[in-house]
Amino acid sequence: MTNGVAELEGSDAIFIIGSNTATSHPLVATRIFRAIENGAKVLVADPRKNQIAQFAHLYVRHKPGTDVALLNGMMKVILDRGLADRAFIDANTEGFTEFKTLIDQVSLEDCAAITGVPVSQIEELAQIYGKADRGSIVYCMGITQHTNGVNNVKSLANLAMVTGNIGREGTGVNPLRGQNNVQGACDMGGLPNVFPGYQPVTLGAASKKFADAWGKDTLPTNIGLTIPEMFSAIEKDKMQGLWIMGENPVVSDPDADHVKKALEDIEFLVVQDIFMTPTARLADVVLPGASFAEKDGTFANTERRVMRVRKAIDPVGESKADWEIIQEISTRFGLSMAYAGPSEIFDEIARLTPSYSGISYDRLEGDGIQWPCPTPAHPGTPYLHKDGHFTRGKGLFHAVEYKGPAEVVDEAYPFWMTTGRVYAHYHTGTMTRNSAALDREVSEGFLEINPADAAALDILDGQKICVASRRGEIETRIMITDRVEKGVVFMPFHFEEANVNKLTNPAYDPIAKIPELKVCAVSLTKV
Amino acid sequence: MDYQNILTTCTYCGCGCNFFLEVLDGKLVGTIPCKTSPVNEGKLCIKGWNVHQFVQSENRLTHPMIRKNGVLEKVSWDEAFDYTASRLSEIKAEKGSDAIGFLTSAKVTNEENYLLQKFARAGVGTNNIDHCARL
Amino acid sequence: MTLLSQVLDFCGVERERLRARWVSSAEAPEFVEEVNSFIDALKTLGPSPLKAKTAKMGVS
Amino acid sequence: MIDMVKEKIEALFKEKKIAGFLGLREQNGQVAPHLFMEGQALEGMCLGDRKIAGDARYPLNKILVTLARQYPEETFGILARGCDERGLYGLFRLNQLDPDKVIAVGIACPGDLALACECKKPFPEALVAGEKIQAGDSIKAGRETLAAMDTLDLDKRFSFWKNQFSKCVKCYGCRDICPMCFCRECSLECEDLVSKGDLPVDIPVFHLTRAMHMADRCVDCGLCDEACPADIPLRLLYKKTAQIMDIEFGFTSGINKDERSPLSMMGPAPKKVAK
Repeated sequence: MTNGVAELEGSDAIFIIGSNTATSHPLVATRIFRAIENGAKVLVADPRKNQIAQFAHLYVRHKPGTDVALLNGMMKVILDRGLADRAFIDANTEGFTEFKTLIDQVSLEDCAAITGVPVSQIEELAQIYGKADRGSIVYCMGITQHTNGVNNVKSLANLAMVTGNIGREGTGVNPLRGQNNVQGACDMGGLPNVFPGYQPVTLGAASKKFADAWGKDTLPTNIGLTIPEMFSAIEKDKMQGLWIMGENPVVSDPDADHVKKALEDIEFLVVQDIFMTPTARLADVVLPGASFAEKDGTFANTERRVMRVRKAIDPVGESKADWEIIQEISTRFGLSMAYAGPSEIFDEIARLTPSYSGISYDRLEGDGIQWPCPTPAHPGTPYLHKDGHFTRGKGLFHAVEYKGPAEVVDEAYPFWMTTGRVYAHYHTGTMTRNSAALDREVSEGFLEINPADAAALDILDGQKICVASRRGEIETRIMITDRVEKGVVFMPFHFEEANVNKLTNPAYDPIAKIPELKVCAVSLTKV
Repeated sequence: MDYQNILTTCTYCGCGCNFFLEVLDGKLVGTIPCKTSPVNEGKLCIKGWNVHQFVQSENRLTHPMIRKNGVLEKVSWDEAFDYTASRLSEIKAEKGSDAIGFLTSAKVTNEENYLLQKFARAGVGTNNIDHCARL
Repeated sequence: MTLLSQVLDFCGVERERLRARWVSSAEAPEFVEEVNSFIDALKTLGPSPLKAKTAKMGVS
Repeated sequence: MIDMVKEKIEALFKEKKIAGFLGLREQNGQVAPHLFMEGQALEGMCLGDRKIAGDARYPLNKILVTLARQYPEETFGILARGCDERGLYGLFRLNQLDPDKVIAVGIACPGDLALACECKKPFPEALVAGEKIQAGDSIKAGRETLAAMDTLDLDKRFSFWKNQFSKCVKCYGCRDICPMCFCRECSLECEDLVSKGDLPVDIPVFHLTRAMHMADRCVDCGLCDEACPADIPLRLLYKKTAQIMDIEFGFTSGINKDERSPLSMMGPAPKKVAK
């Protein structure tokens, strides 16, 4: 997030798109509910009418995968009606002319036809967000998990920049990170193209700095493979060894049958986890890690706040903290590691990562610190891009044209399928389904379907149905609700026995390599 | 009699709520939201309130295992460490560094993510490291 | 009863929508009469405002 | 104030009257519930007033129930404000704690906190530190809040609560933080009463089931209000329930040590007690 979560309370307009905030980020929803109490106007755009949409000043239901069309329509209205912040654009951005040329060619009627949102509603969205003094954008995987995910995000950045809604308290472009430490895993260089602190592996200076620190002559400078690329490499017999730590791609990744096959085929698979997940069942070596309650360390949350994790109990059985496991294997492999504990590792991180340099365990007592925090005296940074100073210098507008999703409905697969979470479960359910209270609350998967579609298929609430896509088929119970509109169905992805990721489309965004989990075409048959 | 409250950060979503894990005689018995946390101000969701439950589940993995004759068998840590290190060394020697890949995790700590990418880059010599940021 | 009817009223639900009466299993006519009179009372009140909520989050 | 509290606790330890003292302390830069044991210094002990009075209160009574279940023979000391002591009386009545095994070390709340809480009795009987503030103003404030709600039309009240309940994210935090909730089986988890598995919750069944269940228990400590991620004014709802209990049955939970609940008595309702 460019801004802090608590700042939302002071926003006067909040545009939520592709986020079921009350379910997936309940403690962010707290701030949004408060903003509403404080008089903020909340705008929600989502194919599914989620809980927070009930409280929205305006809720629009756009068709899955049509975000860019909706956003371009809004920006057309903003430019045409003089709601753009020209002073901000002139002082702090570049690329505006090309962007404007594209937006000028956009027709609101086309946007309405593509998105299914009437022109008047696109206008109202634009008016409210465009006129806001402190407008905040909140989004989640509903924006990113598309073949044009990067374009969706760029469009949101355009929207914030064109109205000058960035670099001040209560504004910003705010992705809600789905996992507790997805921010940290990225910060720490758990990506194929960057070292910790987003220092590119291709950059000579960065490579030298890390090589020196790690006692190596050189480090690889070619960009590595992303997850989907690794699965392809395994298939083509270009990858023989894979070490998976704390992930469950057999359930979480699109086209699950395909993933499973790759992991069955690979020569050597190491899985380090806390439960015997469907992925671990395929491993050649299973390493029992410790849960968050059994070790020390740090997590970075969605607002870049680095916070301590503290050991409450000893690891269960013979399990070990993951850092100890890595250290042992690395040493035996030939790269000696002898850290006394996580705080020593953190000190090394701080030395090599500019945005973390001022942070130490001592300073993390209390409220934690929001990076960037360059020096030990620096208080941390609640919001980024202050006064329009962007990381790259000037904020760059991207002219983004609308492109449809990779797979569209047709006669054989006539329903749009979209996916998400339920309030009582988390991701692949590895942890939550081992929690009695949560399992009691929601114990099996389901498919949400509009009453009209259910009537047409002659099925009743709670009945079983077969759901098929071009990649696989599953059976699940249906829940009849008008949260989803006619022609659209929704499934949560926590349940391996009705794993919706057997159906989802692995087609991915060309830049971010993020799969299109939020849109695919399916057929429904009564069983 | 030993009763402790350990301040920590939630392992579920990206909100990063702070709470105390209640430990009575070495067992987790409850979760209490931290009232003075700037993130959650003494509030939690249903997952947070029950986060202590999965930790001591009987389904937890408690022993390292190696697949022998097609079946996963319990082994000692020494055997698991040596076997993993030597198999990775063999693959690197035969097929090169880029024949090995790593999936690190949005669920483990910063320190652990840092170590695994350090091992991938400086130990094995590959940038094939990624995690589920996209999922 | 005393409590619940007042709490319902506080939350905006007419107290007439709640009724409890002790009827012996031997008193079928009293039971029928009570149910009929409750039905009549409810018909006069019209549909409950809660009814709209029972449909799962209707788009209205 | 804290020195008087510490002195009292040290004396209790010295006289071997308690096995441990359940209070609060500064820990890792936050305020945490803590069981102080004999021989350990009371260093870091605090009273839960961080930025403003009472902003770091915890359900110590609930923790005490957990400890007492594990160590039924031991006696514990516990930090108690007025509301906490009312809770202890309630838990004695409901056989969750043995009055002979609990020694409250009481602190009085300051006037601003009492007023903000609309507290009925902002000091405990077992007062060790702090000044007794009479509850007149805060009780009046509570009555006014309820009266303001009562003057609204029926449909206004309905839409107010419907709107509030619709925000519920079903965390069960109101129950989980509640020092008076100790049942091993909870009616909120009974599918015959409350439907499960979906948001928003069953309206108003979820919240009213709890309100009814708490009618003779709630001691108006307000921890539920503070724990609600949706800022639902739960305390207001329970305050109303308590008012009905007072007007109809002359009962106020936790005010008298030897109280009996009218809801657990057989026979006709007791006569209203003139106040």
